[in-house]
Amino acid sequence: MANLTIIQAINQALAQAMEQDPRVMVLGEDVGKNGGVFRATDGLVDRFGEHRVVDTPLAESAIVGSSVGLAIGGMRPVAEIQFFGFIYETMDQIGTQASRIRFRSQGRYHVPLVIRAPYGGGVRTPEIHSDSIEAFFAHSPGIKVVTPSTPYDAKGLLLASIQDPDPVLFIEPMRLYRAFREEVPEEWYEVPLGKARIARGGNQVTLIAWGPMVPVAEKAAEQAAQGGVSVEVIDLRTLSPLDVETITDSVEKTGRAVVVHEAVRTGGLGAEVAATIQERAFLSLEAPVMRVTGYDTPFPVPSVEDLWLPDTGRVLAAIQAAMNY
Amino acid sequence: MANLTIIQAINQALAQAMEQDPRVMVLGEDVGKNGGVFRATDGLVDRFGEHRVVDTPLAESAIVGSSVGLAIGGMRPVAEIQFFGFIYETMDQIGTQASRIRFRSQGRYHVPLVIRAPYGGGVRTPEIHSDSIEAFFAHSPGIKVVTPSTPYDAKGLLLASIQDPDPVLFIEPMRLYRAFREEVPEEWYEVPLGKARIARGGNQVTLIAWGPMVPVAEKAAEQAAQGGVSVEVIDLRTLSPLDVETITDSVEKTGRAVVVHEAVRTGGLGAEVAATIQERAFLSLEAPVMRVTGYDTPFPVPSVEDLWLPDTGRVLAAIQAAMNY
Amino acid sequence: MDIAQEFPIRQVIDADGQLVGDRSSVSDDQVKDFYRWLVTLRTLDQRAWNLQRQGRIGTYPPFSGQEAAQVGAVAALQKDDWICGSYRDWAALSYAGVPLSYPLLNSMGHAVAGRIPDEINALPVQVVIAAQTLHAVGLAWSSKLQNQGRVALTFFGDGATSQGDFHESLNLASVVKAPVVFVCQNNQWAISVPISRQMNSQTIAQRAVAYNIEGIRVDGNDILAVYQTLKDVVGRVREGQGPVLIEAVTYRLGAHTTADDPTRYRPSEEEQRLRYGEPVARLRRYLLSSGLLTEDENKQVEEEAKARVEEAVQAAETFPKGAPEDVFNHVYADLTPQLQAQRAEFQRRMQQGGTARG
Amino acid sequence: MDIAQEFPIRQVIDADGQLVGDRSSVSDDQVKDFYRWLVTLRTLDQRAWNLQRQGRIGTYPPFSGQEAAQVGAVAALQKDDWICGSYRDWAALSYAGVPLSYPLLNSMGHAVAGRIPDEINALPVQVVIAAQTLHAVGLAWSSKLQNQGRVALTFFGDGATSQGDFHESLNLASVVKAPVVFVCQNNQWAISVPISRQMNSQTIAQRAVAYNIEGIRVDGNDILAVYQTLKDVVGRVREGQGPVLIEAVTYRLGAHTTADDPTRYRPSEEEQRLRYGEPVARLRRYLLSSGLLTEDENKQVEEEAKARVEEAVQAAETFPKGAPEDVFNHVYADLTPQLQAQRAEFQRRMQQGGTARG
Ligand SMILES: Cc1ncc(C[n+]2csc(CCOP(=O)(O)OP(=O)(O)O)c2C)c(N)n1
Ligand SMILES: Cc1ncc(C[n+]2csc(CCOP(=O)(O)OP(=O)(O)O)c2C)c(N)n1
Ligand SMILES: [Mg+2]
Ligand SMILES: [Mg+2]
Repeated sequence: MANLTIIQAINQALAQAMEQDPRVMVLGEDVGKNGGVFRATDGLVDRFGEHRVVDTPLAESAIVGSSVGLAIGGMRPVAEIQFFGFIYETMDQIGTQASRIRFRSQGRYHVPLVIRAPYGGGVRTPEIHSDSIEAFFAHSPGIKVVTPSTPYDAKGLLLASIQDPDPVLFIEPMRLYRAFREEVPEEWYEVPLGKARIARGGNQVTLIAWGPMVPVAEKAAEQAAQGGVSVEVIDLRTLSPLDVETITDSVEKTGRAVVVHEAVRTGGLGAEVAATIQERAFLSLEAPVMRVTGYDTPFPVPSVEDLWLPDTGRVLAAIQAAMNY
Repeated sequence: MANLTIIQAINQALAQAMEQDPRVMVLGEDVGKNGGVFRATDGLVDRFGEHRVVDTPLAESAIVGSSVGLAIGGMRPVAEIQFFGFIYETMDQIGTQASRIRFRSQGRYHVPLVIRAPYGGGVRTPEIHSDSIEAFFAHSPGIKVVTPSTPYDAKGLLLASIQDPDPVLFIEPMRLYRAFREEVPEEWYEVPLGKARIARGGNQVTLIAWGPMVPVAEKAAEQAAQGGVSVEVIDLRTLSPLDVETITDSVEKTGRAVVVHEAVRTGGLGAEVAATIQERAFLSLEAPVMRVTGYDTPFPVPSVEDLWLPDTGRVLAAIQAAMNY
Repeated sequence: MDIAQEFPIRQVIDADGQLVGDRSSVSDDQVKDFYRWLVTLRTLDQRAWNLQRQGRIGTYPPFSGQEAAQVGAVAALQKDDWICGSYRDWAALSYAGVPLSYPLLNSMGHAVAGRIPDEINALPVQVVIAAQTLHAVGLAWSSKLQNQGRVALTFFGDGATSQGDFHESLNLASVVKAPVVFVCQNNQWAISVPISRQMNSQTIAQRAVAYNIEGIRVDGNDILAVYQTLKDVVGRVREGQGPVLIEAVTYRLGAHTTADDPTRYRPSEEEQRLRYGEPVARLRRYLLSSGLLTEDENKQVEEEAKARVEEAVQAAETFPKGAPEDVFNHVYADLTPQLQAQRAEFQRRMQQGGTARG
Repeated sequence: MDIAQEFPIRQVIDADGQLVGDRSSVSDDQVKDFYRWLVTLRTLDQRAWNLQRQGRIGTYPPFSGQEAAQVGAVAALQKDDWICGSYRDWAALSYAGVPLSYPLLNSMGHAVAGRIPDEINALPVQVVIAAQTLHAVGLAWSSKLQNQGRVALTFFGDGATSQGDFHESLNLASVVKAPVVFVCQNNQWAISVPISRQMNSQTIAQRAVAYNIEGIRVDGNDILAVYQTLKDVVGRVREGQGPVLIEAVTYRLGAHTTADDPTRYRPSEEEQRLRYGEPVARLRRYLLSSGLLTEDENKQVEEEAKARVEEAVQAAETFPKGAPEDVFNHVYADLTPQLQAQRAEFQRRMQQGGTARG
């Protein structure tokens, strides 16, 4: 066991997957010698060679589109999109191709492809780089969406994603890449897709978060506890398919729910979570499901981003509102 | 006043807009001599010439991207995407460009661009052509999303969209193009963006629909009335920004809500509507907000589509479920 | 640079059916086999058109005029090479071994038409213009990485060359030296848009210059030119020379699809003029004038073609409808909990006869 | 086709500062003015790098090495022509009249940096690779439709040429004969990816062949070559000859951005070798050796540059912070009800001092 950051855990997972399975390859912009702009692929080209760790031309649609062919042809591509905000370029190859090949071919072909991308704010990037558009993909049948919030999950979820026979969008919270360390087993392990994690137990309010918002949620829960409110924190881990059972069980217990995400509010995945909760646990609800989210504006310039992003203060206020409803 | 279909009303609106304002131009694939594959632009090239009615190369990103430049440069482009399912190709130029130029330039530039596209099922199209992915754009700040369900609204909303100083995605229910006729005034009029329409009054259940689902909702309401249940039908007309006030007012009165859409269920706009209703009208709700939607699969082949799409039977079942909750 | 000179159109048999090139690498039997295929496919295509007009199938995209380009190219492949085509490439798939009933099943809205039989390495037909060209690059690349010696051949139209994906494909293929053969069927129209409006260049082949790859123009209505050119190219691509761009100059003899009305946008004079050199008539002229085929044999070919097509129509029309709930089964390898619940609800509806649409 | 011969690199002043071409259309004063600009911009760029290292600004993308390509191109434009560049094109914008403080404000995260002053027809810097090339096509087209006589010039990198949007831009521009000048700054790297991996072609200029437009290679470190070439090209484009693709061959002297470490991926030997011919040193050699500038005058130029840059730093660092609630104001022309409510909530939070992040 070593004490690893998320980025190190991802790097280790990639290396192990490539070691174990010669079909696994990594491709994307600057993933080779440079090791990725965040160093997720650091050292891989030296270990596995230029044919398995490929610096592609600067063309995201080509990265995903050729990966679809690679995957059908028997490889297990792990494609990197340098920042999630550039995935707009690949919406067609993801939305109409990668995610529909199994369906279109009635099961003759499938696309075991992982698309990795860093996302979220807090890092003072230029425009577009910090976008959180996971909701697009959660609304796209045929692809799974996964996001870790801890080093342990990062490795285990990434290995499970690479093993998955279907396309997985694996989005990585940029601001947590090096935020903290955690014991991560050396050996291969998988954290199953489709299962949320109870990050903290509690029984008065259910707080649902993912990726970069999990630490914010945990901190808010901590502070709420000091104020005498017991908050359960659910880290979704897989955004599609949603683990409705874990969410529902919790809300049936607590009777209150708050969803937190960085993405803009309208049409964000928080809406789906709220809609589902009120469908499944209507009679348990003491208050409406609250949403604490980015505002309905483009992600702002660095001088404003801290004020724009959900923070513990806003989450606490929502917890209070749910309690006082 | 003439008795027009939706497609005729759209054609008339385009012609009037071009007549009134020399900056208005139409561009897209096959919009010229062919008059568009649905004839929305029929006759326009003869009246306004090849410089204002432009058959573009087969490249959707170029259609939208160049339209952004045209709009900034003083034109008022109305771009056609031949089928909504091909808009995936333009997600970057819409999501990071058209919709953010005003924001990026802090108001120096703006993009008065209308993007028209036919959408929805019921027409036995090949794969992709029938996709309903309005939720992507409702989750994208900086662009408005509009969809008519009647000839009158088609003309009035399209003229309002062309007048709007910001980008508007105007999606047209394919299966209603020629489904029925309605009196449409010859003269210029606008149906304001952002305002829903009460398509039918009622006081026990609120049914929220848009575009192709409005007639289905109306028919279900009709049948429910025969069974003694009074249903109010709201035609959203503008999907972004949502007319939350009209929705909330209705649900506060009825206490029950059912949202209907063709798009796949998870992450559809129905989730946002449901999330909003339970936030705004929690104490009025007698039952959870129900959703009647496409299933979480790609839009199926023609032999299955009628079974896959929401129909009056499914809507009625949801109305009953809400009543019996 | 003189484009016409750099990219001449290769021809073996001209529009009049005269041998104007070398056909020494193609046996008489092979030529006749090609002819039988072209006649069969043309018969199928016309039958499909009529079936649509009778309301027995849905929208159908005819390939008449493009049989030589499709068959000639596929004939140059080996059995396990990859084929990645679009909605109009059913002639290619049929020649590769997909049952003739599949194009009909496709237009009847049967999901099975997407399930290419296991022994054929072809992707389902592609609807999104140019998207398949990137899949071909990936497939070819995967063959290279796994030393499989397979080539990927992708078909696309003249309109497709305007798409960003086309450009990204050629560039990536050139950079990674993927064994891809890009075959553009320049049928001169993209629905109503003529090639002169699609691009401002004389040829599609010249786009190869941008990527430093070989670009070749061939008469796409001349199956021997297509076949011989492709045979040579596929061999070199397989040996590792990198991708090649072929422009097969042909003509869409009819409408874009059964939903299209070309009289709205193109002169019938053009159709008349270009029909003369179409692949089936041309090959027939050659075979008859060279004595390789008698009029009687020709009749027999036509009869056989009709019979095969009739069988295909029968097969399509008696093909069992897929279970509607199959729609849930190929979204992922396993049903998600959501899909499981939705399928159950769907099945309940079906059992309750919930098929009526209102 | 001999690419090297078809697309020679145009040069007026070589790396040693020797006049090797014709500069008759550029006055001595103009050359010296160029030099003052290059020195000022180089000074600014280096200062920005240091400010970032001191934590006074955020991530910054240096343009050192590319000043000649940017300034030379903009100098060939008329006042109301359009400029559409990317994150690295602050030298171009500065020369066009944007205050020198703007690139700093941009890296300090001030929204104002996107608001190009009204008298300059330039788009805000573009982050999405190649997206601006389509905007340039649209702007040029709009100029043509409105008979404004304006040209649009768009800058982009070698990496950008791999994007689908680049291809779609050139094709569309060629088809509609839009008055666009496409200026690729081939600085030989796209972050860590060398041009040899970005494409398998010798030049970027040869891509023009695909679109049947003019393609020109010019020494991008030679401001006189860039300026004279562009002057000629912009004139012809304005007169209606259609778009032109320029490849300005240059070199990114430093890191991709302040967040990048080029020692990970490129040999310092290369940097050493290519540094010699960089635009500022080269022009200085020419001016000194030709007697157009004395060492004393040069000192003065450098002092003036420092002073101007110092002013810019001051201006940036004293620039009033925008009101945070401005974030709501430029999403649409008018606030939607949602944004109105959200802004009100935001303002309440701000008033309650809700600025702490947890
Ligand atoms: C991305 C995309 N845009 C638009 C369409 C609609 N469409 C279908 S076929 C076609 C024309 C294609 O022309 P071409 O590439 O020349 O192929 P052809 O039909 O001539 O075989 C268009 C515009 C589509 N299917 N996909
Ligand atoms: C669509 C998109 N993909 C990826 C990136 C990340 N990125 C920023 S700069 C860059 C390299 C650009 O290279 P080039 O076009 O040569 O321009 P240069 O940086 O050399 O000026 C990359 C990959 C981006 N900004 N946009
Ligand atoms: Mg065509
Ligand atoms: Mg570069």
